[in-house]
Amino acid sequence: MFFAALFQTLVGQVVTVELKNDLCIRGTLLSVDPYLNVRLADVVVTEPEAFPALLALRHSCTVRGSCVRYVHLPPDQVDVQLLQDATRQVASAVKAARVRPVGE
Amino acid sequence: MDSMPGQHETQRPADFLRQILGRPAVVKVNNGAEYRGNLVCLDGYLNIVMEGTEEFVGGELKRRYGDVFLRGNNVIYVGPAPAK
Amino acid sequence: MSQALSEDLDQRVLVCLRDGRLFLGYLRSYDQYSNLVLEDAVERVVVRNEAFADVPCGLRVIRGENVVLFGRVADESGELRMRHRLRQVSEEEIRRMQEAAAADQAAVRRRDKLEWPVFDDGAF
Amino acid sequence: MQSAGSAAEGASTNGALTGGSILGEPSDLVRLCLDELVYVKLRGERELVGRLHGYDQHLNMVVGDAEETVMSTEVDEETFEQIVRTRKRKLPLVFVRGDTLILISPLFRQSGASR
Amino acid sequence: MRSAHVGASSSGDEASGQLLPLELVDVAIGSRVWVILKSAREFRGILRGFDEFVNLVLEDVTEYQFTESGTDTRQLPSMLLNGSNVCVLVPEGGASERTAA
Repeated sequence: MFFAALFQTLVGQVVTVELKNDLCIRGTLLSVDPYLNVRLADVVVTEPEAFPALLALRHSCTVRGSCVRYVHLPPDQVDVQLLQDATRQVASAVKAARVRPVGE
Repeated sequence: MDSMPGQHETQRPADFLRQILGRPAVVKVNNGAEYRGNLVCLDGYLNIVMEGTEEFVGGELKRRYGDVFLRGNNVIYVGPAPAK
Repeated sequence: MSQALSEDLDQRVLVCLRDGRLFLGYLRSYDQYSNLVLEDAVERVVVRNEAFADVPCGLRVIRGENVVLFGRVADESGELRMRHRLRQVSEEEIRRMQEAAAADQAAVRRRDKLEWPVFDDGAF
Repeated sequence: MQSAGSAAEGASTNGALTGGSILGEPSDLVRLCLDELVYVKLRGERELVGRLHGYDQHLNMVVGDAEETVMSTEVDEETFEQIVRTRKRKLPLVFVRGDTLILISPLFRQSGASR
Repeated sequence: MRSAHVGASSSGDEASGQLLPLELVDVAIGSRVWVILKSAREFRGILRGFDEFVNLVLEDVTEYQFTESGTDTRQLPSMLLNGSNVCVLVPEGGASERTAA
């Protein structure tokens, strides 16, 4: 959820999605859902020699979130300070919501 | 009933974990690597934090960590470090 | 995933599965698990950087959890770029090429075994 | 007769157990790593060293100024020798999916580097 | 999520002669078990307890890892085995006395 919101702010930016099968796809981020499935436009397969059949892709491409290893983000488009603050907030909210831990 | 072997020694996972907390432990993970260190804390997903940890791959010391967080889904087992 | 899927409805899509297989077909239906229904589907069998063949398989239901990615291939230029690298062959031809490639890999594995003598029973 | 595995008892393992440390639960260590240099070990013989900018409960992460090391073993075509190859690359800002993570360790609290 | 009725006083089930899977595990407590994981790894030891995720507490454990070059074994005094990797659990003797009780 938290990272879905981050990706939401990057819609329209060019990102590179690296999959667990080593496939890399660069494209403009069109949308993202809570499972972190991502949809890219104007996709380019960065290693066409390894995956020539995917050259047929052009218009858009949807990648299943669970198959993603990395998403390379544009550094100038992400406020890392904001991201850290948000992470801290979410972490403490998650902790507060949890049932009282045992073993105390 | 009372003659049942080991009846009184029954131990649930939560009890077991509580018992080994704060002590030297060994954790084996999916890729075969083994981590030996002091068990600091853990949660229900078997996420584990250890301190003063040594990483062994194939019996060989590969790396040392001050503190380390191990993601629970990769944990095969956790137990007290065997006495030397 | 599913809100994006509606845009691809009735388009010719390329689907890449976790085991590396590729399917093309007209996306006729889907559900919340992104299970896909492809009409007039073909399996695109690719051998290395040499050739491909489209093996017709009619109507296909693809289980969502096995899908790595999919996208539209309506654009002709993409198809052309692919054909630039891979020549199209018949199903019989691609099966022969697959077997040859598999035999090659088996040879590599046998060489690996020489390096790693697995059997103590004098099999080698 | 007692039962070793009643659900009510078992559910208590979902809470955190702590050995008298400042860390209440494992994720507290990850929180301490925020804005710090971390070492991350991933599946597929991959390692990252970089600054942790964000994470969530799945251990999805965003790491900045990272260097990735990928180790692969190959067999030499001629000599059949096993060669361990390491490739390194810079990743300016990267989102890492949590399900590939094996471990994370803060470098500032690391007592000894790799040998 | 699994059923919460893990061997909790199985008197009703005994009447029907049925033994739920986790009751079998419950009955094996205190006796030696053979645990086969999804990967090429097995364990033998005395079962001390388990929870609803079939996380297992084992004692006096032998670990077997099957590799291309043979089987590696090692001994451990006790361990908690993560249930998510467990494939098969085989009670190895001693269990029959307990069912009779």
